[in-house]
Amino acid sequence: MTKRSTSFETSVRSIKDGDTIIVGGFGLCGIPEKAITALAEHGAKDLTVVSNNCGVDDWGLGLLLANKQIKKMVASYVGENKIFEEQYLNGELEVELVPQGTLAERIRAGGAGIRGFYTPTGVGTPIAEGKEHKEFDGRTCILEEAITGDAALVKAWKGDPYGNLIYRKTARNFNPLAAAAGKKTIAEVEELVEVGQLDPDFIHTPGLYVQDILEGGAYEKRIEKRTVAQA
Amino acid sequence: MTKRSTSFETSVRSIKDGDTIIVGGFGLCGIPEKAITALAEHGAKDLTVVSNNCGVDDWGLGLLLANKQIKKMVASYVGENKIFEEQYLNGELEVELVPQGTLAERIRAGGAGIRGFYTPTGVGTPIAEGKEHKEFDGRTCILEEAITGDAALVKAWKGDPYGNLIYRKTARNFNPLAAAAGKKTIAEVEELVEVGQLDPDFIHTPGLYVQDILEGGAYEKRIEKRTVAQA
Amino acid sequence: MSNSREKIINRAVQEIEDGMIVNLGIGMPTMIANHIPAGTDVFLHSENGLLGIGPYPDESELDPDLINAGKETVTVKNGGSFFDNAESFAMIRGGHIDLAILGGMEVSENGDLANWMIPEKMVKGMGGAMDIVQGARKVVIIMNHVNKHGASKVRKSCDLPLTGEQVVSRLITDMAVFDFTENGMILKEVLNGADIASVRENTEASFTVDEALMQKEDSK
Amino acid sequence: MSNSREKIINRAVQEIEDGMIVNLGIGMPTMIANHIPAGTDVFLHSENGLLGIGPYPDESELDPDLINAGKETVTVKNGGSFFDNAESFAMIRGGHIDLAILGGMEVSENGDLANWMIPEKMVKGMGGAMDIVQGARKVVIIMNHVNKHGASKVRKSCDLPLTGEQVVSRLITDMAVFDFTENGMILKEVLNGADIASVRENTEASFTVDEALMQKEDSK
Repeated sequence: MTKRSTSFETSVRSIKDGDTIIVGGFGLCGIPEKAITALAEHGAKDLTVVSNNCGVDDWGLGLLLANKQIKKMVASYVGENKIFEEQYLNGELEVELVPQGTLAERIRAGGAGIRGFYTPTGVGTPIAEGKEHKEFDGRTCILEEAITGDAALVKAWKGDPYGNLIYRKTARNFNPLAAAAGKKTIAEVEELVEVGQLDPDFIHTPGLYVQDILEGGAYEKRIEKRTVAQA
Repeated sequence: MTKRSTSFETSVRSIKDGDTIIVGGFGLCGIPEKAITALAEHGAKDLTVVSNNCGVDDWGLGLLLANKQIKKMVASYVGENKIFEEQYLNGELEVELVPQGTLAERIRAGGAGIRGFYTPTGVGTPIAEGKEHKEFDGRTCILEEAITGDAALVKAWKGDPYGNLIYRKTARNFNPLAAAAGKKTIAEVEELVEVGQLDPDFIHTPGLYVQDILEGGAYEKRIEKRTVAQA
Repeated sequence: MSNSREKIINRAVQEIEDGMIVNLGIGMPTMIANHIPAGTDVFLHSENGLLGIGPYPDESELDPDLINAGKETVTVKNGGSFFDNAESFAMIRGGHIDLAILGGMEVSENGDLANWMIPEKMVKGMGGAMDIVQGARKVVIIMNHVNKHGASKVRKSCDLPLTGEQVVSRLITDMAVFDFTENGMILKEVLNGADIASVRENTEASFTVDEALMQKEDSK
Repeated sequence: MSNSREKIINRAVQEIEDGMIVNLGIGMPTMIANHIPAGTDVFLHSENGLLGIGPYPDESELDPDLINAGKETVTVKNGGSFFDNAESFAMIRGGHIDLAILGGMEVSENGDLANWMIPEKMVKGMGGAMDIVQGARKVVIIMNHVNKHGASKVRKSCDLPLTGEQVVSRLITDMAVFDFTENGMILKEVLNGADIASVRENTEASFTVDEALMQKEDSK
């Protein structure tokens, strides 16, 4: 029952024009850099991409933007990218801005089979327009709906052939949520270990959420804001 | 900022008559046995207890039943307990049966500030009566509301003075959910370790959910159904 | 093991395919685990927070912290994992379980299931059954065809309170195998000792007979 | 650091008490971390999945997998923990963060906050701000009292699209400290260089003056 895929090219081939894909990462931290690069080469178009951010001009999801593969972006913050601004102002790119916690919860709901949930986040703001409102103990909430993806691209630190994954530090971020919400989840790892080497008490993503797993080799792991202590 | 409490007696003293308490454990596995025993001695009455099960006659939550401290039980399965049946049939005990997944999700929602959610679980059954129904992509769902507790009692394997917790095997069950949903969460652990000894990548319950932490000493850990392989 | 139980379990185990994630209900369904052929690589899911149930432990492995949903002590398979109950039901509700095999009290011709309460008796609770029937990709119910008074448990509609509406994919009894489809309830197989006529006699529900099965019986 | 920024940060840091869980917004609020007195035992929460932000790393500690919500490389404090974004916002929305200190563009007299978009400009997104203002137990906003044209940012009502309605607990500007209560907006403190009259002059919002502050100024 191994889920090892032979190549990133093979794994992303099933992604079709018009698909919705959920992509892990926060800024450039913990992004599935190999699968994104393979998807840029694959060239599937009119994608709806769900991810907290949209990369930078020449890295991460920015590569898909540069290729004009993205029709719609669902994100909480997209401020790091000139191509994004250009395509948005041109009307080439549709954008749905979602509060970060609501975005995380909508993806989590998608993976968990929860169809919708009530949250106070966004009440009284443009985000609440057109959404159902309901009071709970005097607190007004809005109804937000689940997000699922035709595919999910995630990056973990270690994984095993059954698809069990562990993440490292803040590179975890949206990755476990995306993993559970994709119909086909492609997981890339820095190190693919033997079955039994991950402690069953400390697996972040149990293998049943993962359809393809690949070892990504050397990772670039770009840093967006390199801040060091003044000596 | 240590959360070490001096004794179970001190910790449970803040629980008042009429409080709602959420209690971790599945059957007798992973139950907070020391805190339950202390609460039985403390004697707070008219409690609403939220827990997957209600212990057995002489152990776990059964001790609170025997003491007639429980007014209402919210659980998914209560079949292991004669006192329970007696009090229920007498009309002394109110029972709200909740599907196990809905119970877990309602407690999780309570801890996460999600006020309500739509699930297909229970549609067309007595559980759905009186609840709001709504269709999502042709699938009928019902609205379920969050559960929070005045207090939560949880049991972990190891913890540190900041309240960080890790659980062992299936003794995890409802414990992390309960921990997040209690206004005052009392965590008992088999071993209290120094700050810094738990790997920050593998903490199941981050310390901010915990108000009191105590080392429980020797644990009885009763087994309900001792099944061994035939040699 | 009674003859009918043996028949049901032997047939039910054939539902389990290599690579599947499977949830087995408490009682008779749990017994299926022992009949899975050695080479089949499946993960058994236990709703109390375990993916990869292993065999029962020997005395030295016995661990009070490691139980299945029936509260029996078990072991964990290599490559398994532990998680909390919300995550466990996220797996179930989110459609990540390929197959659930559960016991039944009544099944109706439109695939309704009743398996959690009998109104006159003390109600113990539904546990995870209502979540599982809504969430698993395929729900197979196993039960005796008739009750101890000889009355059919395969009904036009359920008398008992439901666990779920139109949730059963397949029903396996000690007499027959039925599928529930857009075209209604279909008799797919008769088990050793039964024939289409005897199934009809013992079934209150209306069903059609699969063509292949009809031909097979005609050619006898 | 500019004089007004220094004033704001020095005042804002006094909000942080021993034992608190604190979320600091991107930009000026992040700078508060460096001013927390050494003995204060607080946990700084970063919404990208970290409880217990430590100081910036030295060259040898630099780790691309360890950043804060502003995407700056950081370290983790002893006793800290990592988690996913859903858990991180469960902490926020669930009321487990004692204090959030965020920047503001406009604050209204009833405690509305606008801090995420200017309609004519390219909208970058709200990030986690809308969740934080609804979830944190206490929301403190820090901003300059007036904009670069000298117009008051403390308004009768916000012109800019809101981040949240009636979510601000306290506002700290370079001139004053206001609280938002059931009895409306109250001027609690004037900062060095300002007095009640100058605050009135620069504030569009209606507010009352705290009695203790009134007496203090009268006695000058």
